[in-house]
Amino acid sequence: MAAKKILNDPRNVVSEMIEGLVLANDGRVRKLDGVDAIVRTDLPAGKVALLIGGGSGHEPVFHGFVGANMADGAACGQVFAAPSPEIVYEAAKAVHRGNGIVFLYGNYAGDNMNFDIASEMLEDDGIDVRTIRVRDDVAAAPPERMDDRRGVAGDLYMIKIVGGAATELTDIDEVERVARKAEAAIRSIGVAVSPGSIPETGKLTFELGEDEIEVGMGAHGEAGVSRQKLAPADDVADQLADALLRDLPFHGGDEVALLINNLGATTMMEMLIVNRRIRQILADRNISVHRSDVGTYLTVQEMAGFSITLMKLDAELKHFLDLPCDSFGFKQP
Amino acid sequence: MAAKKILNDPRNVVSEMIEGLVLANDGRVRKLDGVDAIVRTDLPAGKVALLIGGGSGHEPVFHGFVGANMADGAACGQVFAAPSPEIVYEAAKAVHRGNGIVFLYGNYAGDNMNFDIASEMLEDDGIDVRTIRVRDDVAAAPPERMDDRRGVAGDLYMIKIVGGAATELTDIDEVERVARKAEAAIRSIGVAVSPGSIPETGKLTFELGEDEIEVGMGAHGEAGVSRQKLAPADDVADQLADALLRDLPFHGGDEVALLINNLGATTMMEMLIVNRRIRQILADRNISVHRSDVGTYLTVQEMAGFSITLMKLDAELKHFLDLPCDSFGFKQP
Amino acid sequence: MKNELNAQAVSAMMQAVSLHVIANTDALTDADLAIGDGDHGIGMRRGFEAVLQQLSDWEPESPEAVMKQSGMAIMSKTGGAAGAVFGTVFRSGSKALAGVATIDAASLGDFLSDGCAAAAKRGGAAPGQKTMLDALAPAAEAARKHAPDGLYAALDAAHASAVNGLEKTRAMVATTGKARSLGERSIGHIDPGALSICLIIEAMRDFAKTT
Amino acid sequence: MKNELNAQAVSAMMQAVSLHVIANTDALTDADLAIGDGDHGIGMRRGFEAVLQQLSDWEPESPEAVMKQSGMAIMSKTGGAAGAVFGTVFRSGSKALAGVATIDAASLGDFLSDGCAAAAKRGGAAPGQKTMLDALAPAAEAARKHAPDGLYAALDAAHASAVNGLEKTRAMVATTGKARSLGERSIGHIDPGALSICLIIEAMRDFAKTT
Ligand SMILES: Nc1ncnc2c1ncn2[C@@H]1O[C@H](COP(=O)(O)OP(=O)(O)O)[C@@H](O)[C@H]1O
Ligand SMILES: Nc1ncnc2c1ncn2[C@@H]1O[C@H](COP(=O)(O)OP(=O)(O)O)[C@@H](O)[C@H]1O
Ligand SMILES: [Mg+2]
Ligand SMILES: [Mg+2]
Ligand SMILES: [Mg+2]
Ligand SMILES: [Mg+2]
Repeated sequence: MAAKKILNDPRNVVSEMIEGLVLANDGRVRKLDGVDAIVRTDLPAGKVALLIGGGSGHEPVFHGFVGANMADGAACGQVFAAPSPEIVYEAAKAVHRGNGIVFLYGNYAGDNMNFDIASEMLEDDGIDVRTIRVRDDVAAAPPERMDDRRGVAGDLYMIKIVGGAATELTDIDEVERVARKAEAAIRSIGVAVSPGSIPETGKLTFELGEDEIEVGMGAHGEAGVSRQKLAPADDVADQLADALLRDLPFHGGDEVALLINNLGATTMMEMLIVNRRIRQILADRNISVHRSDVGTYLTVQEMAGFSITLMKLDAELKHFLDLPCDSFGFKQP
Repeated sequence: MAAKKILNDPRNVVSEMIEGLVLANDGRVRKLDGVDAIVRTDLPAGKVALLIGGGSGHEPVFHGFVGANMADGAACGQVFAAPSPEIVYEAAKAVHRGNGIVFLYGNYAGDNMNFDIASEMLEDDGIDVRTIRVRDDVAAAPPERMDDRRGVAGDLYMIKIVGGAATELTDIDEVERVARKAEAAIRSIGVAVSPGSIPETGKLTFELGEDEIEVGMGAHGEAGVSRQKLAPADDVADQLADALLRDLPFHGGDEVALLINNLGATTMMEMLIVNRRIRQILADRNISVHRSDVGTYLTVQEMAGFSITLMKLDAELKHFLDLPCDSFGFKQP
Repeated sequence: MKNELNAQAVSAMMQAVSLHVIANTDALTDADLAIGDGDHGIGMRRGFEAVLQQLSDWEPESPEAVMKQSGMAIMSKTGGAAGAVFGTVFRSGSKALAGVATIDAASLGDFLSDGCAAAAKRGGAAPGQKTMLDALAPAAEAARKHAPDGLYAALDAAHASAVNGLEKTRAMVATTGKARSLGERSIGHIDPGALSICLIIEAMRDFAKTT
Repeated sequence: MKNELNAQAVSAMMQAVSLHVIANTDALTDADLAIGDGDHGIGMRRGFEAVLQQLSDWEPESPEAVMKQSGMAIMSKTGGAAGAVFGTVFRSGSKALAGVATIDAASLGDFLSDGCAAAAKRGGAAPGQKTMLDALAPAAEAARKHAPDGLYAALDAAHASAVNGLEKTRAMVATTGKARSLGERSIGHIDPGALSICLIIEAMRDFAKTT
């Protein structure tokens, strides 16, 4: 079965999407000439720069999160493909304000290699680059192999916190410290109900039986921990919460941020019903929710399914997470 | 084909959804005891009350838009079914602060009758009720029969503006004046790509051929203006823009707000590509965009498709539209 | 076959009506899927489940009270257009039964007729617009006309007229309710609310036959 | 069949390679759909379309320049893991050709071998992890071993080894790249990047045969 979408030439989706995104930002971001990257138009002098990026097709991740108190720029790859070193390099040059750059992106072989090449090029130019890879997906590998974990919806909280730190802290070492603390405190897991597709091929990235779901499915349709029968929402929520809670682990008395993310085509009704259950579970364990966000943050095209993210907070992380922002994909009064 | 969703007993979707929604509001709204309605916990004394509502299943419309500078409460029906007079009446009583109530909802036979019955009950109690019906869907009927037009995604801007007016203006006549002006200035049209379904029946609400779309489809799958072949995004955008622009009509020199709304399962990529084209069309006609919102505001369960809303603004409408807010489904710094 | 129903019998009749509507949930949903939003069946089920709950374990003092309480239950639990119009039929129609201890064919005709008028007023619609009125109006008329023939005969005639009215909705263009925007495309399909009217009167007739 | 390829011939060969990769877009996509995200075909097509664009209307001064520019084009347009590793193969492998006016079997073997080493370093992977290295490493070794037999024979041996390596990836468990999390489920499927290596070397061999 091929996907049905309203598009122009599918080879141009990324460039047309960037054009539409820049217009939707009403002047707060601009596209770099000839490069698939966007940067803030109001970058303060001397700030530690934050560059994010990755493959397109996961909107609003990443390029929807550029703005004050969030990222300074985003390098945009083609759909599900890491941006080339050239794009990362040009975007980095455009956001650099003389005080070093933090690279923040999901932990995938393609992103790691392309950002690393750019980072080597920038270091040749004498620019200080620090790399933070989001590795929140507990389904990808056991805790002993954190490096094998992918970055998923935790991207949002990471961008929010590191964006705040890179705005308020002037020393890149300090920004990096906050980023590493945040990265160590965040855990996610998702469940897929139906597949997404890449516009240019039109092909669904995986197949699931009519009554099957996949727990732990990755953000590009990578296999998860188990393929199982469709189950009641409460059972699925219990299973996901269990995987998260024992991973960090989270304890009674912890304060957390809770993110329930729509992978694309799931109804808000399903997510709110799951939210209800997750809140019950957290209350039972005496874990208090400092803030919650239920919405569409990291998508996999029209994939149906959702993910749950828990982040353990301290006063510093709370402060940066709660700073106001007004990016295209995430707004906080 | 039946829909595939992660739910508990489908008969309980609305009550479980409300529970999840209240929790996701982190204390800013509460549910009425025994009634499917939610109201703000921080209602200022003496304010003109704004009550919204309608069938569930369109989240975040309506109940996601309760909060400061937006609605004071929402009456929630079952999926795609107007709330009963009892629910509307109880919700109205709960939000009333002695200064009258504005009812704001979409123009559907079911909503009209149920809200009218409640309004008669409230008038028997001596409460001043004003009724505003959103009728923005140009596809439903020609301009001569405005009363036959349905309310669709324009609900968001209407709630935003009337919510602002009901906060800042103390005279219900004045709030009503602003509401009627806003209602007369807003136009929407949508396109459906694939159907949604009601959880309790599991049945898709309509059928479309593999390469068919329906222009003008209503928010419950009501038929639109034409069923046609899947076409390039630019052609679809041209067709929708044309239907909107000649309806009010909009003229060169106008300032507008532009809303592109995801009906459920459409990718952000598609919407940004459409946004790009709509902005080109508006620029060509010398219509300037005061603000734009591209996101998920009125859904029809997992329906794929999107709608475009244009609202002609003056200084007063701009003022109320731009007031900050922090509701579950719409946040504005 | 009785010609008079007291409060208890009216309650039993409304319970039979409720079970019949509930048993036809899928047919009502399918009718609404064709020209509406596909929720008429589950809406009517919610409403008549509430009627059942109201009437069980309750000693009604009068036929009027049974119909009024049924109308309240429908109005408060059905939701949508159907909740308002069907709730109104029973709630407002019940006034025609004020003061009577038993329902006979004549008062049942009055009930249907007054209920129909109230529903038309509530929704601002008239027969011919492809709604439940297209089954209810002829049914009420037939019930009144055949009142002299006794309760069962009156309800049997009412049912035949309702079914005839239902069939006529097939050829109509909807100009109210969710089917309105279908325009010409609504032709060929029956109106779901009119089907509900047929089911309700059918169950009343069958009850009258076996009582 | 020539045994030496000058800059122009290397450019012609790389254009043939590009056309061959592009012609196999769907096969590469399908391979990636099975164990990855389904974009390997379109990614390689983007990269090698850029190579074609770079090489047409350009007079290369050396074989090294052809390979380096090809690597730059792949690296800048492919994206994803493939952009980095295939770009690295050509860009870093080109250094093995520094100062040579023509490529022969020995220098081509050096090119493949150095490119392979650089790609392994870039990705932190080694043969056995179900990547393009599993086709490239044996291909480079075979090319070097058969260098004395001439360019065509060396490439033919390299191709046979690459295909053999590709087949062996079927039995491997992926421990890097997007297929990694499939774990045991990746068994039974070939690695898409290894298939790309086979196609590239196949086109080089066919070019050498007909030149
Ligand atoms: N204005 C009206 N007057 C009388 N009956 C109406 C009116 N509007 C709708 N109806 C009836 O309601 C039925 C639809 O009920 P239902 O599907 O439960 O509600 P909704 O249309 O709100 O989804 C229609 O088939 C029609 O018979
Ligand atoms: N660490 C690595 N070292 C070498 N090759 C790799 C590595 N990671 C991935 N690859 C190769 O890249 C191929 C996938 O390329 P592609 O699908 O284009 O990129 P992505 O995985 O980013 O979608 C794999 O089949 C594998 O051969
Ligand atoms: Mg990829
Ligand atoms: Mg309905
Ligand atoms: Mg209906
Ligand atoms: Mg891939």
